[in-house]
Amino acid sequence: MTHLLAVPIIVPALAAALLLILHRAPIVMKRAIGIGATVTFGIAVLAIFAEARSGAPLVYRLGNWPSPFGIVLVADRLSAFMLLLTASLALAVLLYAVQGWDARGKLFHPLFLFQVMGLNGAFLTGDLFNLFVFFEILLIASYGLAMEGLEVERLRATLHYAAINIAASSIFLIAVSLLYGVTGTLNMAHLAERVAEVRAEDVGLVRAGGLLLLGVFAVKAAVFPLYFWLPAAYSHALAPVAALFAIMTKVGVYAIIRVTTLIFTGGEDAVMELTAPWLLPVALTTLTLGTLGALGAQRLATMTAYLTIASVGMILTGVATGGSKGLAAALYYLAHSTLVIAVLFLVGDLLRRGRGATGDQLHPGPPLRHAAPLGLAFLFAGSTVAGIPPSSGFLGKLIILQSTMNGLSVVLIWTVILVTSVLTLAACSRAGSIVLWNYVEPDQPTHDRPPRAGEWIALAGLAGCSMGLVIFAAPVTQYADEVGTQLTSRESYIEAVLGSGSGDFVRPYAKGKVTP
Amino acid sequence: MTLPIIILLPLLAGTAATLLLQRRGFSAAAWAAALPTAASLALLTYQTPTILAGERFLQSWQWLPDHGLNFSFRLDGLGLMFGLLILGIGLLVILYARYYLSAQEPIGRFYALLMLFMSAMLGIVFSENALLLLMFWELTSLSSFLLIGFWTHSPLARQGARMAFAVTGGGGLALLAGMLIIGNIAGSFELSAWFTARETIRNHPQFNVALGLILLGAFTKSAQFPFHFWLPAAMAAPTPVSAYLHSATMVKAGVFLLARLYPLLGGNPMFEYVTTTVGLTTMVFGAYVAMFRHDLKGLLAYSTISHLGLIMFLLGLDTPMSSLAAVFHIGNHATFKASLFMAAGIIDHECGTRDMRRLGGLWRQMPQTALLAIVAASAMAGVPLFNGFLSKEMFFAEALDLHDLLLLEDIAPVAVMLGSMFSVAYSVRFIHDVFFDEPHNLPHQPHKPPRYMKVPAEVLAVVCIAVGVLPGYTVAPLVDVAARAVVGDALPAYRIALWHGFSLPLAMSAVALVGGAVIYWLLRHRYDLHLHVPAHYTGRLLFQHAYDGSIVLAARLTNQLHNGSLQRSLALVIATFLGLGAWPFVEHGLDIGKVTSSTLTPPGIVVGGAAMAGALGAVWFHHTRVVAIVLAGVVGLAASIAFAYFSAPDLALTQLAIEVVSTLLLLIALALLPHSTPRESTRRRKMRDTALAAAAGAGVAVLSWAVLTRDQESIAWFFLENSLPRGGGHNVVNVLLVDFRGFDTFGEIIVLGIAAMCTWMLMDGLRGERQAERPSPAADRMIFAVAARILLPFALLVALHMFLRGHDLPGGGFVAGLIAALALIMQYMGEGLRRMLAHIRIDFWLWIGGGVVIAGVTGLASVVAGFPFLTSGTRHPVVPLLGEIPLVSAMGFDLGVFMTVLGTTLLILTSIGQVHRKTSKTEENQQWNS
Amino acid sequence: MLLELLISAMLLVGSFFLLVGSIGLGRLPDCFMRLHGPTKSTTLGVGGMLLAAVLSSIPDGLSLRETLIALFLFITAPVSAFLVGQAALRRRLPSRAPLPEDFQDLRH
Amino acid sequence: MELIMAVGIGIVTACAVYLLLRGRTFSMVLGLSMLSTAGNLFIFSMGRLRPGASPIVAAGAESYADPVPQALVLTAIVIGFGMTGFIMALAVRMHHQTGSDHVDGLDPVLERRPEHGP
Amino acid sequence: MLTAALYIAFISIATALAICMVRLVQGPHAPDRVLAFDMLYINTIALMVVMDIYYSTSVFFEAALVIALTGFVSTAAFARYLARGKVTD
Amino acid sequence: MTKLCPFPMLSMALASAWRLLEGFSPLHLASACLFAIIIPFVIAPLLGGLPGIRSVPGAIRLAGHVVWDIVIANITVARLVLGPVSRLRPAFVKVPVTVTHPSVISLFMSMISITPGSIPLELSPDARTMLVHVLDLEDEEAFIAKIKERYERPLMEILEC
Ligand code: NA
Ligand code: NA
Repeated sequence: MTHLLAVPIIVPALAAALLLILHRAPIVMKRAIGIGATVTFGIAVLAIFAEARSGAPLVYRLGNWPSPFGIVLVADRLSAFMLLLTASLALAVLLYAVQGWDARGKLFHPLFLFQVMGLNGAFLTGDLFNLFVFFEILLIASYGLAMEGLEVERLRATLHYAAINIAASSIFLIAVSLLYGVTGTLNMAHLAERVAEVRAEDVGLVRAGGLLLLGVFAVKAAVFPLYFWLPAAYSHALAPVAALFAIMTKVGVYAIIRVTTLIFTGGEDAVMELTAPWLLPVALTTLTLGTLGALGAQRLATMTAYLTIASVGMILTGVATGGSKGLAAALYYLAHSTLVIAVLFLVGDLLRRGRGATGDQLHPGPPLRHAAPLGLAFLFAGSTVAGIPPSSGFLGKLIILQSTMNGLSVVLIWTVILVTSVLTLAACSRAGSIVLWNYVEPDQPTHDRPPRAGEWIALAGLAGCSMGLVIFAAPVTQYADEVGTQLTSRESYIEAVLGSGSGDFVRPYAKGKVTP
Repeated sequence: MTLPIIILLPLLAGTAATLLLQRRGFSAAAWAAALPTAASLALLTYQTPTILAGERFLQSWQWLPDHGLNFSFRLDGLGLMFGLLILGIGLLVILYARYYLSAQEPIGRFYALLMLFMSAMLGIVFSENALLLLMFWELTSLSSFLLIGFWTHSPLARQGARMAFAVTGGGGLALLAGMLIIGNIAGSFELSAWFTARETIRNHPQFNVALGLILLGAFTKSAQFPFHFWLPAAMAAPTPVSAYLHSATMVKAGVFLLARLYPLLGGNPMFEYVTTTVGLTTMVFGAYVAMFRHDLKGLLAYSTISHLGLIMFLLGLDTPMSSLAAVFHIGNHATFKASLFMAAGIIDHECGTRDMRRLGGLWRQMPQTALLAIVAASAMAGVPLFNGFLSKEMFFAEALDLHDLLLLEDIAPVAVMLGSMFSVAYSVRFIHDVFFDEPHNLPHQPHKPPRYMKVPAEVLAVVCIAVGVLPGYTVAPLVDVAARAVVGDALPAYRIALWHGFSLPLAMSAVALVGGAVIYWLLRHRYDLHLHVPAHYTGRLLFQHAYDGSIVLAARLTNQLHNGSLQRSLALVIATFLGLGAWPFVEHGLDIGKVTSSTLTPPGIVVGGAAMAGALGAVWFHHTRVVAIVLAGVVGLAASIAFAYFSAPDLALTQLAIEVVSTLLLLIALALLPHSTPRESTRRRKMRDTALAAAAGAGVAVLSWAVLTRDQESIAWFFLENSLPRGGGHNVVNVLLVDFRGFDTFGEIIVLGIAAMCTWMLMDGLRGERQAERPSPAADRMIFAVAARILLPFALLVALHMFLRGHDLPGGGFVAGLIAALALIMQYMGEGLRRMLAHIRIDFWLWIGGGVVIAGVTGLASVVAGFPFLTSGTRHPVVPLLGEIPLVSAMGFDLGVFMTVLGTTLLILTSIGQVHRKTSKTEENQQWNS
Repeated sequence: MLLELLISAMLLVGSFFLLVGSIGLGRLPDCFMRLHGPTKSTTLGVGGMLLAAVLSSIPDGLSLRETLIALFLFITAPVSAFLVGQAALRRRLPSRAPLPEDFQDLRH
Repeated sequence: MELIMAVGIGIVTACAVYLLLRGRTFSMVLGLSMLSTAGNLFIFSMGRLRPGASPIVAAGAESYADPVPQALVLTAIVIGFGMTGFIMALAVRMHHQTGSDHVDGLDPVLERRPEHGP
Repeated sequence: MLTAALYIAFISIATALAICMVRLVQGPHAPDRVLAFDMLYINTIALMVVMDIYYSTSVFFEAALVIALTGFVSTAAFARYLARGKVTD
Repeated sequence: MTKLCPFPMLSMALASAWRLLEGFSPLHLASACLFAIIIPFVIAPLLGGLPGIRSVPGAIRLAGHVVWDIVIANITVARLVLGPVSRLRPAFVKVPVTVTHPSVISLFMSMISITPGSIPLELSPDARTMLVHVLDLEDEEAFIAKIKERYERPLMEILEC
């Protein structure tokens, strides 16, 4: 019995709870607990990754109840991959934050750990309602993180963010319970079986449940036309928070992938295929509008926020293409975009701090004191996000383009991807040339603290991961292919969770029949 | 490893060294850049004999083989020629730049970028893998962006850099698409494989699309009309950059690419037609415009455009000799144009201006510079004895020998003549206006340039003459292998020589020279060239408009889509979900089931009616907020009655307690907010919202009705059967909460805890503004506080009761926590927080955090015993006198729940409750009396 | 049988007073007068129901738990009534009985 | 009763949505809170309506209500309360800082400016 | 007979609830509504108790107990808000 | 003992309430004792102000009075409510308060409140006068005298205040 799968959830949760008890403790202690917990679960994640890679999904039955009755944690390759990404990002962001940001927010460390716990839980759980719970955890923690500092703009952005997502959570509940009402189960693997054998008269209801569910995930993923909460929330959040949020939209993407590959896969008569007609147009629209938003942005952080949206569009384009190749491409791009957007938020923060009152506004500001390293950092981030080779952005784009090659809509997809690439390039070069090249003499000297070594290390770590995606492109894409293969053959997941002999897990309700 | 080393040496060694050495002075930096370049050059030269002997290298390492991307390199004649040009001219530019840049400038950065560019360029010419080539291609765009924008303070530099980046980078994306198509057809991205599969690829229906995309990439990079405009704008770069990038290297990447792919593309009618047409147009256009540029570098830029058009034209033609001419002219143009740029740089450097209207008579001050400029300009004009003459003569010969090119056959000779005459004219102008004319208020008296600044230009000038006079002994072998790399072994017998006897091309050269001189004389003395106001930079302006416009448009579109209105975003979200929910039923129809289990009862009707009336009333009265709370409270009460009636007492309990807490919460908050809502919604807005609301309501009602009337199959039996024997409790719902689905509950108390933390954080800082607590009115103190005090012990008792029985009967940690919290909240309302806390010390944080820890640790206890997290254990120890005591480990978990719920409820309510209203007294009165 | 009769009687008595309370709430002309209905009659009405519940528990062994509800109700009902009345008074709601003068300035 | 339940849920949802779309934070929060109630009723209804069923496992019970939706509702109720508390506090803070309780936090001077176009 | 009495009780409670609802919606003043709201809660206690008798269970007892214990808190809060504009000191 | 069990009456009440809630078994008896002691102990500081009872028989007698009054007067109120509303003579009456202990005032006001026909609505800041609304007032003096005699005086006798 290995308890590995519980570690990424339990350890941050307990550490965060401990931090609550010790909320008056000195910041050093909080940092120690925060970093300790992050490192601990990071190690566990590595172990999970290593184990999940080899084949069958790992399953952890909480409370020792058999599936599909109890809640299960499942780590297949996709989950392991997302966990690893989360852990890497979390560690880097935390390192960045402990250079001083964490002391400004009142409750940074517990919120951070709860946020990470929510993310890990969402990636691990094999139960639809439990997924809701983890969504709520990561959301409420993110509200808290998003408003840290309590500036008006931040509050307003958080209010909009929270209002839309709380409304969406209600719909999440409706969708989950609707699926329960018709299929009688909550376990995702079991749900997959139940949905496959749904009666004709229930098809509409199940599809409605599935579509509502996907809609909810689309809100979290920030897909058109449900992304309006994102730009303000991300662009006004503290830099390390925004950087951590780079993975938040990916939770939505993950959930879309999970649900569409496991539960609503279409099957023989394709009646349960939910995404075919609309996912691609939606993805491309998201990509386009995200890019346009980045192009028209007035602030660096806003630009990055819109690039987050665009990246989701790009990933979903890969997902919409379908098949293991499309998924693999989407996954590679997902990893790339998460890392680079985090980098971009952090670099943006360093630039902002160097520009005094001008902040990260895209108009001329005072000359930067650390122009060379900052310029290099922005150059890296900008060219990576714009897909200039030899960055992970280029490879990601390349793989997505290749994966969409033999589809019907290839002309449309390529046109959108290439045109948005040019626009992204224009946006980044514009932003960079304004922020780094265009100086005016400052009215007053800037007092913000200069970049610290730890911040550089955090940045370098993330950039290193991004470059790792390039240097080790072959093993990474091979892993992504394996993920895609595993996702497109859902039987292994179902068997790992439910066992091979699929029993009669559901029973009709009958009055007076139950004898305890 | 030779090729990768040649490519990477400048980048790695150069970048590192230049950055490290920049503080040690210019010379150190220059040496640091020059030595690796020289080393690369030496390595390449070492390979030269082999290549000249007709061999070629292929080296390959795998990178991302599944996606066709490999480190594959090729060294053949074409690559060799380009490599020598890149490294050789690069070396000269490094030397030149050392004297060109002024002392304050960051020379380390300059050389580092130059080295980056050099490596990228070498990468292009040595790539065997198309995708690898493309990566280097885009890297040249990036590094040229950085180099053009090197003088960051200049708006023109920034603009020019962005423009070059957008055009060439964008072209690169088109190229990417084209290559992907071909790679997909060929099943490989190795160029050799493409050449082998030539027929398959060319017969594929998608080939023409790919070709178009590739040409787009090449044309943008090589500044072909109508994509030429970025090149003049790029003249804002430091002159060494222009000399290197915009004459010898980067702009040649486009023609290089077509030469490289010639085995695949050559002879394709579309390729030929498009390329020759574009090339010819560009050539004439560029030459024509060049005559009218007053800026030296502007003239040279348009001249470059023109020559690139010439090369493009030659490459496009489907004859082996034309390709040879193209390759030859690439080299010639690189030498004389680099030299001219350097001369222009020297002039600019020494006179402070590049405006030919102001310059003049420099022959006297700088005769050596004048001489080498004259040599280079003569080569540019195609004067015999200089290298340009040789390739230009071949060009004339090819232009006269067109066939199968429709209209072009008739136009080409005329166009070629015109272009050549213009070319002569601007060359003459360059020399005459700068060195012989009279100066007009020069910024300062020109002085002699540093000795070594002239050396690079001189070297190039010597090359121009050497090649021009003795082609056979200098470049002929190189050009030959390069051309063979392009057209294969189809080259006929030929001879590159100064003298071919009297021929039509020779006559054309002569006519061009004389005609060009006449044109210049006419322009200068009849047209008054110096008063000519340069036409608008049409392409550039168009681009700039498009660029700025797209930014403005993007911003406007974004702002219109997302105008910051939450109401609108929410409406969109709701509308989207309505669509999502309705869509399946549009497709599949809706089946309502036939089961109805329960008959109508009077309380049922009334409670249902109360819920509806409460909800509708809350909407109707929502402007008076307190009334809306009352009415919304009815909905909650009705819900709890419904829960109770339909056999869910646990829900009823929780809903009741939560309802009270929520009401308190809303009221406490309302006390800090305006007491009423203004009537501000427009009629249209109300209609829209009503429609959305009605649709949402109808949708949810239909869904619930459809499910309610269906038979049910579910996993519920398992919980009912196992609750008692394996969960140790009669109350299935509670066993679900703390055992079967305890993990949900664990998450849920965390949500609560976080919510409380966030609430506390939000109210932080508002507490301090509070005035000293005034004693509450006597009546409140007497009546409410006393009742609260009396109820407290009983409420705690009831909470304990609920807690202890929860596993078997309705109750549990939640309800218990809520009741205990309410009991304490009553004290808080009666006494105030300070007095309450003075009496009972409760650290809310301890309760929240401790609750989560206890719940978690209880769950972990099973881990110690070797079971998964949250596995529960049941013990029924028999204690003397007391009898059997049912102990369920889940109770520890429930204790955690209890503590967290208690702590969070108190923290949330007291946090908000402690805030002092921030309104003036008068405002409060006004609001209050209304 | 007797027990059933008693239970029924208590139920009817409870119902009656419950109704009286509500009718008072509906019928009486001003807020101050309406206060009287709920605090008295309804409380008593619920008391009746509770008694019925106690009686109905006799066959399974008498349980007096419902008296706890009555106890709490008798503690809380006056407080509710007092506070609501105070709110009405302070907001100077219309009243058939003339409002006393020297309790005019009641706002603290 | 099924019909009353369904219609009730529908009407509560509709009213909640209408309130949610109002321009003031307080109405919006009230809407969210009501939406959560409606959602809970909906979840509950997914277990079908079983009046008179035993909620407790006991000998002689004739039938049982489906405990699963009940457990889900309990979780949802509590989470909903947490969310309501949080967003209410957020609204209070917004009002405190901007002087306006408009959801977009408008300048108090412009507090009654016309709303954005629909 | 008991069944009849229970039905009468149910109908009475329903009527009482309905009257409360009328007053609640009708007002005319906020304290009137709060009063009606309070009565709604108390009538609910009656409903719970009668349901216990009707189904001969005791599962609704706790709900009634909770209302009796805590229901008045919201009434008190409303009243305080109406009387003083704030709920807590 | 007083330290361990500061409010014996309350403890007894709690113990009996626990017994009512949980039924009778040795386990519950033990827990009843436990909680009856622990709860008052924990919240003792808050309860500090509660007056003790001086005479238990008096208290029972007073409780009997109140219950009787509730029943009798409820019938009266029923008649008033169901009868013609226009004949009612509502009035505000100022009642002087003699007792001073807050808890006792509270108890006094509660008694007035649950007995029909009268509801205290306000207490003067010095707690010397209370305002009572009477649904149907015949004689103000008699009313004041009656409630003071019937409720306030026994309270003063029974409670330690
Ligand atoms: Na050719
Ligand atoms: Na001149």
